[in-house]
Amino acid sequence: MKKVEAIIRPEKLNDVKQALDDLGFHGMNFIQVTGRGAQRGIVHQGRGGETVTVDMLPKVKVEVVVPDLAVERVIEAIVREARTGNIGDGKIFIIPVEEAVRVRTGERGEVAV
Amino acid sequence: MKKVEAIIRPEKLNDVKQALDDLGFHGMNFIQVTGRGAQRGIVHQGRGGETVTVDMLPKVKVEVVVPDLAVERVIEAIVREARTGNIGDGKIFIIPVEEAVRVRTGERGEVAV
Amino acid sequence: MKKVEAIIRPEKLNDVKQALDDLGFHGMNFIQVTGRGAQRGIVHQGRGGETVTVDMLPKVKVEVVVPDLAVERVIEAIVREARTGNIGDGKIFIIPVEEAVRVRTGERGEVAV
Amino acid sequence: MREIAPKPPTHTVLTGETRRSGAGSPAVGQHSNQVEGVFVMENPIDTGNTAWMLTASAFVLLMTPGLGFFYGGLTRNKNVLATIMQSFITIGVVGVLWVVVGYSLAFGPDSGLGLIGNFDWIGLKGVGQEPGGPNGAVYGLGIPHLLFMAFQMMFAIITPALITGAFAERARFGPFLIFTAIWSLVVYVPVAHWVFAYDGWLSAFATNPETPDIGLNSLDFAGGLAIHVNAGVAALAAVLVFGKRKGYGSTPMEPHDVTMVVLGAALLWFGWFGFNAGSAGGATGQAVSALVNTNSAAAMAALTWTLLSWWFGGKPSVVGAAAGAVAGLVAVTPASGYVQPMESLAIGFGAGALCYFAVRLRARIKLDDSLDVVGVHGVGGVWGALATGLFAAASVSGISYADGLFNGHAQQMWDQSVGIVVVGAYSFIVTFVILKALDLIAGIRVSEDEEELGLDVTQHGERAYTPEEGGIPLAPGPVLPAPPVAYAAGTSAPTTAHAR
Amino acid sequence: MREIAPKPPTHTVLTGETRRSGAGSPAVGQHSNQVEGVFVMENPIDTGNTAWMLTASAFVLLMTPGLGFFYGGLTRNKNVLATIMQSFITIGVVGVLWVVVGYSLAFGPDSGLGLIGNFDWIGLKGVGQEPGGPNGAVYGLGIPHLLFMAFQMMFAIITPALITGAFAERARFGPFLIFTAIWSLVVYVPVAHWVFAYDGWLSAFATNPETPDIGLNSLDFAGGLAIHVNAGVAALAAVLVFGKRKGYGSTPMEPHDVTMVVLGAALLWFGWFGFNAGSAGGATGQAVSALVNTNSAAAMAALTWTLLSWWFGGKPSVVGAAAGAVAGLVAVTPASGYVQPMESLAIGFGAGALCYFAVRLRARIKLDDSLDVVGVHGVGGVWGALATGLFAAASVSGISYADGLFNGHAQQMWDQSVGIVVVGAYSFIVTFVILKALDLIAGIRVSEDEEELGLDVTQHGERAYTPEEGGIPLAPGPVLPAPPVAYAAGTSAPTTAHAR
Amino acid sequence: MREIAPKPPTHTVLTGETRRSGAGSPAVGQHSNQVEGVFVMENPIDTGNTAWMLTASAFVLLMTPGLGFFYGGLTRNKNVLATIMQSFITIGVVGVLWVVVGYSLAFGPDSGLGLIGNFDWIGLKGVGQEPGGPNGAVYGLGIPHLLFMAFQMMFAIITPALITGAFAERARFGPFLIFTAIWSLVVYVPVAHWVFAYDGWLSAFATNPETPDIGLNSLDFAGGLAIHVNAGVAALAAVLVFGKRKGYGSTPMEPHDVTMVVLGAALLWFGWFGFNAGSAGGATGQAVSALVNTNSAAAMAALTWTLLSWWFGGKPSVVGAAAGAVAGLVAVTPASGYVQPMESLAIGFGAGALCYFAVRLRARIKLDDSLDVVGVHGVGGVWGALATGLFAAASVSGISYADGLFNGHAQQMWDQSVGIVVVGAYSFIVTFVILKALDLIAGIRVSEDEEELGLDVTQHGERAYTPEEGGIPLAPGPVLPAPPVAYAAGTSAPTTAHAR
Ligand SMILES: Nc1ncnc2c1ncn2[C@@H]1O[C@H](COP(=O)(O)OP(=O)(O)O)[C@@H](O)[C@H]1O
Ligand SMILES: Nc1ncnc2c1ncn2[C@@H]1O[C@H](COP(=O)(O)OP(=O)(O)O)[C@@H](O)[C@H]1O
Ligand SMILES: Nc1ncnc2c1ncn2[C@@H]1O[C@H](COP(=O)(O)OP(=O)(O)O)[C@@H](O)[C@H]1O
Repeated sequence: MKKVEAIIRPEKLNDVKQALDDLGFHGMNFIQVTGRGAQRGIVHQGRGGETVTVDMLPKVKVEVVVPDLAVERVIEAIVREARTGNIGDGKIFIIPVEEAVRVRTGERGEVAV
Repeated sequence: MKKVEAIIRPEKLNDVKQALDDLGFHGMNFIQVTGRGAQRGIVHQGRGGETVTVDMLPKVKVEVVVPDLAVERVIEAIVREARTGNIGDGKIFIIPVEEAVRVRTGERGEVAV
Repeated sequence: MKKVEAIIRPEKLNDVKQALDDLGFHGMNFIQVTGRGAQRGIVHQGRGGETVTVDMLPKVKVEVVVPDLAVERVIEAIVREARTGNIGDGKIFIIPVEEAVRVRTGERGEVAV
Repeated sequence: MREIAPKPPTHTVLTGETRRSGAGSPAVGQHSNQVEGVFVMENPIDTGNTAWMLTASAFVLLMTPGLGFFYGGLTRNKNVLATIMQSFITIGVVGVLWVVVGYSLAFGPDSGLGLIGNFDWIGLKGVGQEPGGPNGAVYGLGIPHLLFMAFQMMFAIITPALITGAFAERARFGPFLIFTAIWSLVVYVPVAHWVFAYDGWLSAFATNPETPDIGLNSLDFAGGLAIHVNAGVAALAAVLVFGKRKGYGSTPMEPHDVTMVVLGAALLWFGWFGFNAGSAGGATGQAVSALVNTNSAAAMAALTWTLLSWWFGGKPSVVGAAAGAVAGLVAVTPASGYVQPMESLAIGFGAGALCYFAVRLRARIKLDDSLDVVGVHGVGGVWGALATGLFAAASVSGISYADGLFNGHAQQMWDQSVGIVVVGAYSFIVTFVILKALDLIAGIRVSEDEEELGLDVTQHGERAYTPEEGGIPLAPGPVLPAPPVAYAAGTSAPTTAHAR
Repeated sequence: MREIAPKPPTHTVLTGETRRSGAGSPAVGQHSNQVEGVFVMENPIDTGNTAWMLTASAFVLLMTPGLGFFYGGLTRNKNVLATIMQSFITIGVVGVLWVVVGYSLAFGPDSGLGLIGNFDWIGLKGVGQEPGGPNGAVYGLGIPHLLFMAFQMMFAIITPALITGAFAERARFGPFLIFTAIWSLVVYVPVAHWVFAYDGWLSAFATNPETPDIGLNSLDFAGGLAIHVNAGVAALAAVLVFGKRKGYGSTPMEPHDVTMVVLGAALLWFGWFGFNAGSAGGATGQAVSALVNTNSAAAMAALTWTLLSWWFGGKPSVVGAAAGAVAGLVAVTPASGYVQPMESLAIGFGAGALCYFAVRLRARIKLDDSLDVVGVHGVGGVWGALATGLFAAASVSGISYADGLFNGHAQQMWDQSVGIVVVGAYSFIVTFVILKALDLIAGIRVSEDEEELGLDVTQHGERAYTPEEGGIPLAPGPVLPAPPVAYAAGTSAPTTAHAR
Repeated sequence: MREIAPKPPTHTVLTGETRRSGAGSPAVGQHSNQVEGVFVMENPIDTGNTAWMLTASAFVLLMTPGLGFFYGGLTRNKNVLATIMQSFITIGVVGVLWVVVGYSLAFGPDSGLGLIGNFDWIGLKGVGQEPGGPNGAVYGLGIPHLLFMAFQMMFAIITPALITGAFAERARFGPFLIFTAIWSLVVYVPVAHWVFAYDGWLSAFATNPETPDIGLNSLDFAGGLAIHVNAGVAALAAVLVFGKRKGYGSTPMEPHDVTMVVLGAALLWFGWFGFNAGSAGGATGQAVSALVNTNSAAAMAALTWTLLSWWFGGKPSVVGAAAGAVAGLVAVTPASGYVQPMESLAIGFGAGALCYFAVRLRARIKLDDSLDVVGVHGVGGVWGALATGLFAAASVSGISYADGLFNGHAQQMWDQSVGIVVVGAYSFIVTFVILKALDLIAGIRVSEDEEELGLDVTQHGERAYTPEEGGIPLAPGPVLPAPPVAYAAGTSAPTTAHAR
């Protein structure tokens, strides 16, 4: 199994979720993260007229554990949905998962996810 | 070493923490995540009487890095404590950790966790 | 590639960010986590004069995916900046990443991070 | 021998809602102090009435930020500041316009036909510390003319702020500002003249007791017509021009902070005592009736909506309780100085039920009236105006002809209905035209990207809540590539010249 | 020649706390306007007093949502809405009940023995814009009877809301609503009659000056007995019936938003000026004393609690400052119109210290009085009632026999003590019985699962704070398996018929 | 035959800003009730004026927590409680000090030279329910002396709280408390005496109309000089002594909750009606002018700052609108009872612009005045005092010599300037000395570690916002190693003896 960690724009969350749903992956987690990268930050203004450039932007990390074979399809779906073509669209990382357990039943492995 | 990532019900956090404590694992991290899965969401009501079914529920992700040998004991403890038998109890994922460093001392490896 | 997960004191975030910047790693994520470890918690007082020892402290998790070769330099930079010498300075974990994708372009591998 | 009478009881009574006289006194419309044969000239100001009207004015001012919180809590996190700002800055815009020109046009001597005032009082010329009004008539009960002006100013401020709920989460700030200024002068000011001014054609009173009253006698104690019907219908026009928010109907748009909604509702409720009881123009028995009716209707409506949301929605809703309270306050506004407490319970019950179902209907027909201005202020306002025609009792107000249908005065229902239709039609049409024109000229709606990023960041360059860890300012000079155009709204640095 | 006297100074003074007369005037208990040989009939309403009482009523209304925020900030995130709602909806429930029947039973003409009023004023029949009261006596100082009713209504509203802190985070909403309605009529109404009504047996005044006063003369200016002792003791009964929250003592239950606690305390402090100074029945010197005493005691108590928490707890607590202020406000309530400012400092000091240690004791004996109603309102109320017996000075109130122990009137301590014991015993027993009965019939406590999930979601189907990203509504029809029973409370969809 | 005149119109008018008489009446400084040949002795209290002053006092009290929210929202998350607490506890400290000794020193009979009052009224001895003042003069307009005391108390409370914005996020709580107490007595009390007391040397009025006035006639209606210039300059001294916050200039320190900032601004605006209009001493025409001017200036300044932030900063700032409103309120304070509404628009415009650029300048020269007390209260206060000298018109106040430059009285600018310089210099020097001394003795600033961890946890042992999941208390007894010294501030358990 692999954990697919996709850092995406918060606005794209619903689309990505829907696409994963369509692929049959209902289970996943969302985490609010603060991302930094080539995308320039947001410029806020301070009381004194100074510009406060916050170089970290709110992003959402979607974590979904999928069978090895599904990884490509998942990547493809996320890229399709989360893409705007602008800097700041985010990244996907694939991380190995050695075991998965369903707490409710104690089941192990791919059946658990 | 392995990173045990357990997604559990927030209500079960204290029990799980206590159980890990009893096993001798005092160090860990908690992250608020929003989970989605077979468990149906929470139904909120809108002003217009429409039901707003939020299909994502608050969960807590417990991250604890443990020596390879301890993994089974940790899984067993978490399953025991976090289980209600109902859908939505959560998952445990085991992820390989190649190195661990204690920032305070620079120590590496299992002694660092 | 490796994912470097560093759990650090929130006060040290800016220093760490700056150091990584200097090394040429601009992209990264920050996640607010609640950490627990040898560091004793914060003592709050309750209305009734009882001490409420919260054994979990706010920490920040910095996640940065870097090429294999850069790992040591990154560890070294983080340890240097995040260190106070006191208990609670945090940990760094190194986790394997099998693939990275840039959502904007679909690029894969080290060029994507 | 001169008599001392610090509180001349025969000052003409006139305020938000007007009374022909104190209690059957024949002296109307003239600054007379003759009391049963004794001539009294000392101190025309009644300190008690002045004290209450000062207080009431302050209370009503607090309602506008209160509304900002009520609305702001109902929006999503990313739009809360923009929403609160739309209320807050309205105090600025209308607060200035009103003293400069608005009051003169709304309450200054009629320029003919009862349609609008003239420019006599521009810059508050002649509006002073003495009681005063048009053509020798006097507004308020022994209070400085300036105080009546201030009290009315607070009404003028909150009315356009009410509309903002209709286009929350999608309006550009600049055009919004212009809209508020224009609407205030072109819609609110004339309608206020019709309904509240002595010489307005819908108002129940003539400045000169000898000449017959012109037009109709719409009873509107504290602004059900001029404020709530007016704003509610304008909101409908706004919803139609603005269109739906992106994702409306498919993404849930839950209130981001319900405690803020309740805070807003609490401040509104509190301020509404000034709004309604202040409309008596002094600390009179009628003011007391208004206060009691206000509370009774709000309490009943809050309870009603809560129970209906329980019955039809599965659980008793806290947002519903707050919305219900506001609906009750809206509905009782025109009636508050004319009815008995038991009747205000009926008005509150009707408001809770009608507005609840109106909002359900709105949700079903997918009209994106973001914060339910039409359902609450429009429907509540219409119900309140009609209910005034049903329940008004001359005994409460001391005005002989202020009786409703149930007290044998069927004509009143006609006058009320005409008032609703005329104010509604005028407000709808003019609002629609203003917004359409502004949209053509400047564009009233933010871009899709801005809507997604949220108005706080894109319109105001600020975010409401900043978590613990901040960011560090970028090194001077753009080391990182410029942001892409699509997101420039949220990310572009101001031009260097201005920036520092 | 007729004289004009707009402000007849001999109206019988009677309010929350009653005065036998203005200042030594012999005319008591009859609506007489005879002033030193001159007969005056004009305008029985004093606009100044009316202005102040309108204002004070509004202030007191604001206290109830203020209390909601004070309490809501102290609870955990997941229960904040339910907690605020318990205060907010109480305005709805009691606001309606009071005008329909409560006022008549509490202040209407006594039905004998000074125990309860009668039904004469049901639906506010006969309670009008003129000053009025039972059997020719008059409540308030030249203010409309309806206004006295409104002011008292605000007291009736906040009292049951105070109790909610005792069972916060675990009460079912439905039974809570019923409890509030019953408690209001069965406990508050009679106790208010005893203490506040002219003809109540604990009240210091008789309607008819010729007949001797019945019962005792408990001094209670603004409701230390009828409100704080009453609610504090009812809270104790509630704690015993409800039992501990799940996890109490093992899980920390920290306030989820201390800024909200301070907001609540600030609104309470502000509103309390209306509460205490309004209890003079008009804008009198006694009202001014009450305002000054209120502020002095609150300031002193806030300071005291802060310093004690520093000394005994290690750091000066912000929650402590807020709680201390409330404790001081509670304690000074019965005394505020009877004592000098320096004595109110003593009362504030006592309140800060006694309540602080009471709360420590509560924590040590692990009594789960969730938000410390017993420790603050119970203990503070008892201390205040006793302190009134110690410090009262006839010179402040102008009431000859309103002297305390330190002014040589030892009897007063007896009257105060009897008042405390009787009100306390009555409130405890009846509250206990109501709750036990409700528990048997309907169950007053949520299930363990619901308690874990939080009351906001399970009782009201809402959450207070919604972070940026929402969820998407499920496709219509249950594509996913039905939720397990245990979590049904938070997850069950309403029946399709109702849902849309 | 005795006449009844409940409202003697010739009570000496004196308040925040003092008037020589009602309107040209010759009777000043003596408690005379002689009205045009009729001697009136009845009831010296005017209920209307008393009602308004009770209300105004309550309004001003609410400003202090309002300020706490305004400031608290502007700080970072980790310091919000400490910031709010600095305002809240000031009510405690000054609320006690003022009644015990402060009022006597500030307003008691002068001890010579117009520099400070004496100890005659210590513990409020002789300050009662009758109107009163020093040497037979009377403060306020037919209101109890105690009420004038209370109103002034609220001013004394908020002034030191204003300064706290200058050293926010870095002051130790203990030394702060001591500073507040000392500053209140050593700086505020004498300055208030100079400016507000009948017999103060800067005040425009003499207690005895026969003797000439001593000193200058600085016009300061509601405290521009005594409060805003005073606090603003003290803030400057504090900034210099405290030094910059750690990370100032390199880390962004954004407001953690802008909605809280707006809430604070709204409460301030509301309360300011009491502040300014209450300074008329009663519900007079002048009070009404003050209320109107207050709103007009605030509205204009909010608009001005918003537009400037748009023009120079790229977007219309919400924080700017709130800060602008406060700036306008500050600036109009000394002028509010002396000028016409159109002139108050000019004052508001000036305030918005000057304070905006002052704050920009502050940012550019990297002066760490954390919450811009100098830029808003200092600059706004100075501008307001000067503007009063420019625009004052005798017709508004009814005081013959209260004319400004534009009304042909150039001398007034001199008197205003001297007032500003003297108050500023005194405040700066004494504040500087107090803080330096305290720093040497006790250390006024938290350690670096404490600053990083935040003041809420390190100074008060509390955190503002507690997320859903808590922690569990450690088992009794230290199972884990003791915390390192550096973090002991945030982590050390109190000694066992105290802990439980
Ligand atoms: N090396 C990295 N490790 C982890 N996350 C990263 C890394 N680089 C970028 N990210 C995440 O991806 C987001 C988008 O990256 P950015 O460089 O701005 O745009 P793009 O991916 O389009 O080139 C960042 O905000 C951050 O959350
Ligand atoms: N494929 C997955 N990857 C990551 N997290 C998952 C995945 N599936 C489920 N989860 C997490 O586990 C939680 C519980 O899953 P759910 O399917 O509702 O119940 P159960 O685990 O009892 O079958 C979800 O809320 C989500 O947080
Ligand atoms: N086994 C672990 N797995 C994951 N995170 C850990 C682990 N142990 C500690 N941590 C994290 O590291 C932080 C610091 O650890 P702590 O033991 O307090 O101090 P130190 O690392 O200096 O010995 C903790 O607050 C927690 O966030």
